[in-house]
Amino acid sequence: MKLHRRLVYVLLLVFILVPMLFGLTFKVKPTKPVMTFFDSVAELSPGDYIAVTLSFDPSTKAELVPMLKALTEHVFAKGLSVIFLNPGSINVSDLGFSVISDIASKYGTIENSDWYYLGYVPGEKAVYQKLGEDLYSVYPASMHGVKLNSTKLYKDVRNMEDVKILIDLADGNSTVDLLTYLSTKYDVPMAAGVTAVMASEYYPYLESGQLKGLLGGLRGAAEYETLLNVSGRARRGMAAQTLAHILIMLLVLMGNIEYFMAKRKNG
Amino acid sequence: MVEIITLILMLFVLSFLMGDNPFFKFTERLIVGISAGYGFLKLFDDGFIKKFWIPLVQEGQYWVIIPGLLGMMFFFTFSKKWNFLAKYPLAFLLGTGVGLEIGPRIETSILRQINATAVNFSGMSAGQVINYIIILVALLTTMYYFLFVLRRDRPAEKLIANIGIFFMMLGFGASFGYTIMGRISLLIEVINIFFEKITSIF
Amino acid sequence: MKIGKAASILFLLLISFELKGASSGAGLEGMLYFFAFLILFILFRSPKIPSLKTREIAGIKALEEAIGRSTEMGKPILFISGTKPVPSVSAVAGMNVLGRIAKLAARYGTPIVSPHNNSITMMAATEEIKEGLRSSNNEELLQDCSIFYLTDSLFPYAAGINALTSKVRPGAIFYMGTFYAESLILTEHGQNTGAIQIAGTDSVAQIPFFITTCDYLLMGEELFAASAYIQNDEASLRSIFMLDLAKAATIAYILIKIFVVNL
Amino acid sequence: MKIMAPLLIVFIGGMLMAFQYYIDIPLLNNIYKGVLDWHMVIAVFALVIAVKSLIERQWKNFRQKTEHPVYPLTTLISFFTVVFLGIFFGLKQGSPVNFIYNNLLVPLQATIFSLLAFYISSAAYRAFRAKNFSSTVLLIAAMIVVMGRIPLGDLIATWTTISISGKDFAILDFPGWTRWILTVPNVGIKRAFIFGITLGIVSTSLKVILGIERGWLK
Repeated sequence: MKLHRRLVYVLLLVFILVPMLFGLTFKVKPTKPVMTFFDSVAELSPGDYIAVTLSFDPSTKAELVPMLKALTEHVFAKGLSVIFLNPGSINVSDLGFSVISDIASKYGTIENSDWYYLGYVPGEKAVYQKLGEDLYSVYPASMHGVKLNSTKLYKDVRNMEDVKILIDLADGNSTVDLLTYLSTKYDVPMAAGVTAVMASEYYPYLESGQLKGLLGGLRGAAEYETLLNVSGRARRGMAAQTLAHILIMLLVLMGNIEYFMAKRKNG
Repeated sequence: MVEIITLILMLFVLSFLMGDNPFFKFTERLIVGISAGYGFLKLFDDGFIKKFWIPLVQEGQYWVIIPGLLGMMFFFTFSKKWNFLAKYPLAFLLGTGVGLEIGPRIETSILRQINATAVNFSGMSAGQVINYIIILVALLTTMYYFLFVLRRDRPAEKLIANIGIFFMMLGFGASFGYTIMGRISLLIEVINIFFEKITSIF
Repeated sequence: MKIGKAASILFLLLISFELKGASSGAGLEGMLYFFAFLILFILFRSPKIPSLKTREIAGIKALEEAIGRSTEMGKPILFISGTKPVPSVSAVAGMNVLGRIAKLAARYGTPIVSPHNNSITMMAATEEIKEGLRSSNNEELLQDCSIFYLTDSLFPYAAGINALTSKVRPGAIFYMGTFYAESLILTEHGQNTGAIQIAGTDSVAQIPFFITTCDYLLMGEELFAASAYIQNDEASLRSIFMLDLAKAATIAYILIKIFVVNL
Repeated sequence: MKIMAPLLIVFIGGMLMAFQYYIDIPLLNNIYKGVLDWHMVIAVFALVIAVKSLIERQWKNFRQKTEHPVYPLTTLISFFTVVFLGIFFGLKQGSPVNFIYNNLLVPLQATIFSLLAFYISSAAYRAFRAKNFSSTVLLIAAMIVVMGRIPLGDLIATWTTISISGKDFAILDFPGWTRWILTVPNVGIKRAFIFGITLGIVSTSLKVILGIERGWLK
């Protein structure tokens, strides 16, 4: 029996749709990289500054927006001051802003006083280095044009060295670039939330302590939601994930059985 | 109304799974046009306006004229005679760009990683020591595999390279297994968008 | 002459010891490492040092075969630059491979189609292709080549390439540079069209996908060594040897450091 | 001169930037800061050329009828529409461009990306075969991680936990094995790649700076 490519597609769709329609849920057990990530935010005290860089394209919002949401809820609930910026991705500005401002209105935090959204500037690694020197030469104003030298931020933060932790939410290599050009050079502690594809690449940096914590893919977001004790989109997605993973295992198995049968037949 | 259009266009994109077709081609061209336009606007706003125009006109930072002129030298690429001038800005970007990378790269990706590899055994449990040795073996055999001057025709060389391959495959397999979750998440997201759009229509 | 250069660098090294401040985050170790590298590079340009035989890299040998087959079928070839733009080093390395491809393509008279997602990369690619064609005395081929910019955004870019692949049906597709998630979209579709695919990438996360969908792959540092392999002259082959030496030195350094730490 | 000048720019620029990381001279640091700003300004001008090439190509396709004229027209019209809307109405929240971005670009990009889920399932069926030793290793490692990352893996571990002399021990501990693969062999080989690639990057950078690698300017 040979499965047609399109049949595989349909099977996948069914395996994902069924748990989503029936609203199945699973418990998720937090793993160590997520716990250390959580702790490094949880141990900060109100008024501390943290920076969150959004370095992903809207196409990967499936994995990273749940992280952004969970993280933003956490920091707003703790009363931290947050600088959001996206020098690594031009397209995420508006998406990020709308996600954050939704959560901000829930917690009653105010833009340009409790949190700042600085947006995009071209230059990537050049910008990363510059952030460690002088934040305001890169970002004289917020994304919506509010001059930063009239805000509280200007008094408290000169550059990224004044930030307690830098968190990168990324779908590409920006975490390594930020480590290279900003974190190492200017001694800024860093943690990252990345897509599942990139996650395994960051374990060496995690092990060496260059990253304080790591969220990998939807599972990472689901674990963070578990630690925060909220039920977000990531946790709800885990049931569909489970079934789809089982399907993929079955497909691999079937492909291999077929392969060995054919091999035996041909001698 | 917009919801319906988006839904239809999303279906057009997915129709690519059934083979290339005019609906996909149309949508693809639409997306390319919109995203190129959007990207242009963003770079114009964030780059040209905020980094060139405002500093020059409002803040009187006249130095921006120099990189501005350097950037404009790119336009010589259209001239047959003055073509070589277009290489000056490229040379500037290239030279300073690669120069900037060297120091930080060595620091972050070599020295810090070497320090993380060289650990003190005292205080480690037996299991940790074994794991550490495995990390080391994986690291050294993989590095060995990539050496260019070795021709891998002696049995011992072959063996070491093969151990390297074994560990590489373990690592790649892990990456692959990890990745599936990411890919499925994307589809879940799209199905979520579908549900949202459909409920907002009715 | 060479020794003079090395001496002047050593002198600079000494000066920098004096001037080194604590603020820059770079340690003495990093500096020594950098200078060792630099000196190695300068010294090894000397023709007195013989080059060693190196192992073959299948992906590089396959470049010509792929272009040849494309020519036989009367189809163009497709070159896709990575997502990280010039002046990133991976993009620069990719451009060097492109130069070789252009040279071969000019010899065979096969047009190149090359979409890009960054303006500076596009300009660098245009220059590389022009030069490749010129050195094979086939500048007229440029009329048939199309080198253009699609969009900066990754997935529209991937969709654009897929549509392009369906349209031009290339005989060979080359992917050189840093790639992210879009790699599987590109290579899976490329494989379905039946083109020979050769990839070179330093993005480790994408290697499993390139392995399963491409015919040849330049993994990690092989991409950086590729341009030296391609030039195939004494000096370039020596630079490969030097890269090996640096790796061997790194291995030795790790081992020494382990010994020292545990002493 | 034509070749020397750019080579000199590369050499001086590259050396200055490489050295400034190690040497603390105020002048050099200021140059460095300036250079970072210059990069941003220069990049903007290059974009003009890229956009010109995009438009030219679509226009050429339209004129030469290499494909149905609807396609190049779609790109051209959508590009100019977005640019004009942006110029006249701005990019702020609630502007037409912002609306197009939220309602068309984001969902459509996500849809393109979701093709990957289908591709990976078909690749799982077609390409992941235990053909030889190395592909078998790859497969087994992948399957362990697949099980270890889903909640079912946690459940199986709890189900198969037995107590041996007071210590809990899971027979099928997929999450544990996953953790081991990711933090032990994975760290080793990824580190090897990091070293190899970084050395490759440093040597290529030096080759560019020293003018050994000059394909881009001939």
